[in-house]
Amino acid sequence: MVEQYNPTVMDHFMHPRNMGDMENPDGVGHIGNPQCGDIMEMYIKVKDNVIIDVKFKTFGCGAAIASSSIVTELVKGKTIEEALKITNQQVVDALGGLPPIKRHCSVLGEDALKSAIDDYLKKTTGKGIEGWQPHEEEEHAH
Amino acid sequence: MVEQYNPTVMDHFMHPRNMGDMENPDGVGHIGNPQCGDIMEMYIKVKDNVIIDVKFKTFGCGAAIASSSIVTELVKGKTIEEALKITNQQVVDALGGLPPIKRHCSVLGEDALKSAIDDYLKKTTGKGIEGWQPHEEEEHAH
Amino acid sequence: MPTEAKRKVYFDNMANTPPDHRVIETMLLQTKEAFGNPLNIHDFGEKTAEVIESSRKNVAELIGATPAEIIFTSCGSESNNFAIRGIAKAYEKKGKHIISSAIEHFSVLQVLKALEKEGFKVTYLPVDKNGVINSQAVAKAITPETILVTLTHASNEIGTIEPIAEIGKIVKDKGIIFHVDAVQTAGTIPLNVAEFQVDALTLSANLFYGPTGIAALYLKKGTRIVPFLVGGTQEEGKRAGTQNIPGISGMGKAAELAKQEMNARSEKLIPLRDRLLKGLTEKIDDFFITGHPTNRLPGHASGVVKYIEGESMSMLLNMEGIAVSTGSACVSKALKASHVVLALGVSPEDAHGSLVFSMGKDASVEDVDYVLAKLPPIVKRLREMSPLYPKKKGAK
Amino acid sequence: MPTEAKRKVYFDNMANTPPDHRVIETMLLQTKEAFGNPLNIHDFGEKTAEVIESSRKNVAELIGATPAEIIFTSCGSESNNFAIRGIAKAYEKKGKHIISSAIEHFSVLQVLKALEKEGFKVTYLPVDKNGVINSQAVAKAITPETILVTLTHASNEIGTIEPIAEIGKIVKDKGIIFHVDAVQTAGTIPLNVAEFQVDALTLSANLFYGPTGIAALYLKKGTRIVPFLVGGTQEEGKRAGTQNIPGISGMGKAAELAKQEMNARSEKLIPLRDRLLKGLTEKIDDFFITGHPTNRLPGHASGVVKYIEGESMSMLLNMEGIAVSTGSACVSKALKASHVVLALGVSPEDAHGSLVFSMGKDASVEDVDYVLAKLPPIVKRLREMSPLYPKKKGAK
Ligand SMILES: Cc1ncc(COP(=O)(O)O)c(C=O)c1O
Ligand SMILES: Cc1ncc(COP(=O)(O)O)c(C=O)c1O
Repeated sequence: MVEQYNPTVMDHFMHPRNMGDMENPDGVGHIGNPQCGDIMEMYIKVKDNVIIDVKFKTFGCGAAIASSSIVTELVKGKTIEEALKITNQQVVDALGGLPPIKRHCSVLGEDALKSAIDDYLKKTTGKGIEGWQPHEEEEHAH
Repeated sequence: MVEQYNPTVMDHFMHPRNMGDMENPDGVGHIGNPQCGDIMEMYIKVKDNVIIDVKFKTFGCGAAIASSSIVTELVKGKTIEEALKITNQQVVDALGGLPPIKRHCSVLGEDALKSAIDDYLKKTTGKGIEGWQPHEEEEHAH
Repeated sequence: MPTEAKRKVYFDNMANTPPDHRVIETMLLQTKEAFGNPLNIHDFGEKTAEVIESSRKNVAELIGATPAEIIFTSCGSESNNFAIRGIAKAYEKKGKHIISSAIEHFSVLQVLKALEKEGFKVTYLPVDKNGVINSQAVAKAITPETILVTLTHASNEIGTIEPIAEIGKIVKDKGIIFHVDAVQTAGTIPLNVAEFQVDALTLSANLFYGPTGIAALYLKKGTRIVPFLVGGTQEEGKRAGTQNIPGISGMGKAAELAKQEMNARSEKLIPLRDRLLKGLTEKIDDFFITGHPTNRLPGHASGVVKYIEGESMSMLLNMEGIAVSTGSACVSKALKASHVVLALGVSPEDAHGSLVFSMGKDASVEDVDYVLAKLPPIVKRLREMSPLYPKKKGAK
Repeated sequence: MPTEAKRKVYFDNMANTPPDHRVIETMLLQTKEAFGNPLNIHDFGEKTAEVIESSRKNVAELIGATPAEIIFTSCGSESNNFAIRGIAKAYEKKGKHIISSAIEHFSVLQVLKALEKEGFKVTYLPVDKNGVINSQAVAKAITPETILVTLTHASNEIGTIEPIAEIGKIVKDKGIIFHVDAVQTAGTIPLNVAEFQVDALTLSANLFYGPTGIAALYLKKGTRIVPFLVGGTQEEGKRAGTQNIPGISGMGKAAELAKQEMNARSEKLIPLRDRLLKGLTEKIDDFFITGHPTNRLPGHASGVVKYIEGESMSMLLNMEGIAVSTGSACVSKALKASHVVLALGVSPEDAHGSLVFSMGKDASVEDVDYVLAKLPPIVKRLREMSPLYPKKKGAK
């Protein structure tokens, strides 16, 4: 298993970026469930439609932690619209690849971000991301 | 397999006793069939109701050859009545044992002898061994 | 990316033990010398037959069986597949009910699942919070249709030693076939098939310092079984295929050594195990032991670190040179919380935080203390990251 | 009672080849080093995974496959059982007809027999007097119900090389799964799964100077199969059980060597084989060759010595230090005349006198000449004992 994680993944696992709590976040995302062994929380701070700060906390495997970490890097400084375009494939690519059975972690990363944006939109506009809902757990190949 | 043959069996296989043809035998036994891979022929010479000479020829495995050889030793000098009492178990015992899957060879040995005596009795008295017939091939665990 | 940690602590002996050097020497010698086919009629084959039979004798003696009752197979899974399917099929005219438990290895569970599809009924007995199967529950589960009871002697995941002798008596009184998966116990703790009244027993060399790729099924004389692997007449017609000479010779040597050294190994390992369990409990808050606190495999310490997940813990331990298992050794790729830990009544999120430390005969106090020094900061670090770790506690 | 013959000639390489010393060295090294469970998350497991995957690559390269298409098993019999049963079960909704031949190994025939009991129909194609399966007969036997064709590439008993590529083309055109038992050919003669258009192929290390106890099944990407051995997720979920590290490492090395040395080995063995066949025919009256006179395995010479029986010949040859097979290596305990030799149209009594001389890569002209010197007096001696030897000929 370890050998299946490339050095980028290992680096994000060992030195996760933007990990921790956030005081007064503008949006909070929460995704996953304990039965599946992965839970991600993502907090965003938004100013002028731009995500100026982001933090995460993750309960999960190495890939889950690395995926959360890279998502925070990908999203920082992006507008809401740009952030919404981030896909799990981009997460995988930014990590330089994930072992096949760990690809669902990148989906969780995408979903955690969208969940935070959804929360932010609901709080600010009263309406979440149009038509969005998190991927089904079944898809995650547990 | 080789190790399953004890030294007595090996000795009889390597140095079979009373092997060969016989001129004008008084009784000829023939048992086995080529499909099963074992054929024994036994020839006896009888004088005053005593088996004074015996020879065999065998197509078959090491145990078949050793069984034929030991039967000729067991029977030489015996009266017809004594010879008829020889059982396959005595053949096995005289050889000091045979591997389980080779025990049918001792049965062939007994049968070859009886077949020769049967032939002798038929020729001299017009009647073979009462109630005797060779064992079924099925029994021989082929 | 292998770690550069200077100390290496291999605490994953329930997944596989490193072969003893004496075992490897025996394998080397006999692989060179015994290459003739033992079914064929020549000295080369005889030599091989001798190696096989002397190894079979050693394996038989390890568990109090006769050599003719030992069938060599390729792994514990094959022995389990063979025993359960083969016995079920041989006795199905008598009935189609099988009793097993909730803490069996996948190689047992998957066969049972397949048999259920083929019309068998299986009762999976629960275990108590320490992982113990209740022998009275076995008695109660027996019906006139019951043909087979198949239970593990100890699960690799929790190490609890099950009351097999007690259960054996109950099962035998009813004339039912009793199969025991002793992969974790044979060669490790005393085990006698007559005393335990078992009819079939799975054992595997790789759990007692023998090589991988070789295991055995003990099958009591007279017990019927439908062969699993069919073809030639090897293993008295019960298991086809040219025999594994390196493996069989290694298993024979390992069995011999296990019999001689078993007590000494346990006497050394039990205090180490208890030191580790005590240390973990003291140094890590919200940690609890899984499996029985005392009646467990000599070198086996397992438990749950709450709020964090096993794979990330293993990875960080690996960075320190420490090898452990999380959940089932054989299926950690399945990413599922261990069904064995769940069977103890542990919640799914806690089950994801389970760790198994399994020490081998060469483990030392220093190894234990090294683990006890390295684990707490790892736990602290991962808890800081965990959204489940209660805020009030703060990062500890 | 091992013989004291000074010269030892091991001509039973179709039953088992002695492992090459370079194979044994690799096994020794990797058995010491690779003991971690490859499913677990630590460097010890990584090391093992590397050994397994590098060996898988070597095995794949030997037959022109990709590594992901190689599944390690414990013997040729297991691969055959797994392939035939697993493919039949995976495709049974498409149809229940299987095509095979009269000269298959018992590990193929027994599975087919079992499947027949479960409702499959099997066509056993005959062979010609040289043991060749007619590819047009395969074409004719195909029905809309046919899901699987399973044929040997060469029988251990007669050595004839079957026209697998020709048959592969016919079978593929019909979209039927094609399994080949290449135990006797993989690692011995060139073999490319793409060229031969096979979907599944059995190969075994112990026929190309690897150890016993390890074999593989090539399964073409996309081919469905129902697992045989169930449990953990090893071998991508296709074959459960902790992997055989000594065996896998040995098989990998043996495959590498076979690829490099195959041509040189054949170039040496073919003239030896032909010298032996010619010598036997010249020196022994009423001897005939079994199998194809020229299109046969490089080191394989087989034939029938009329009027006498194989076991007694082998025993006397063994006294001279010569090891050969009589009938099927794997079943000589069955005492039955070989079904393969019978399939050539040989009579049962003649079939009992069949011998197989199979030379290994280290065979020499001296070995061949030694056999040619020792066999004729043995034949003479046994014929003197045989009631079948025509009197008119007298003892020769
Ligand atoms: C053609 C063929 N197939 C299958 C096998 C079975 O191989 P194993 O005995 O390794 O299971 C053999 C063994 O000699 C064989 O010759
Ligand atoms: C209790 C138990 N049974 C069976 C097995 C399966 O053994 P193997 O992987 O050697 O097939 C294991 C393996 O860890 C085990 O722990």
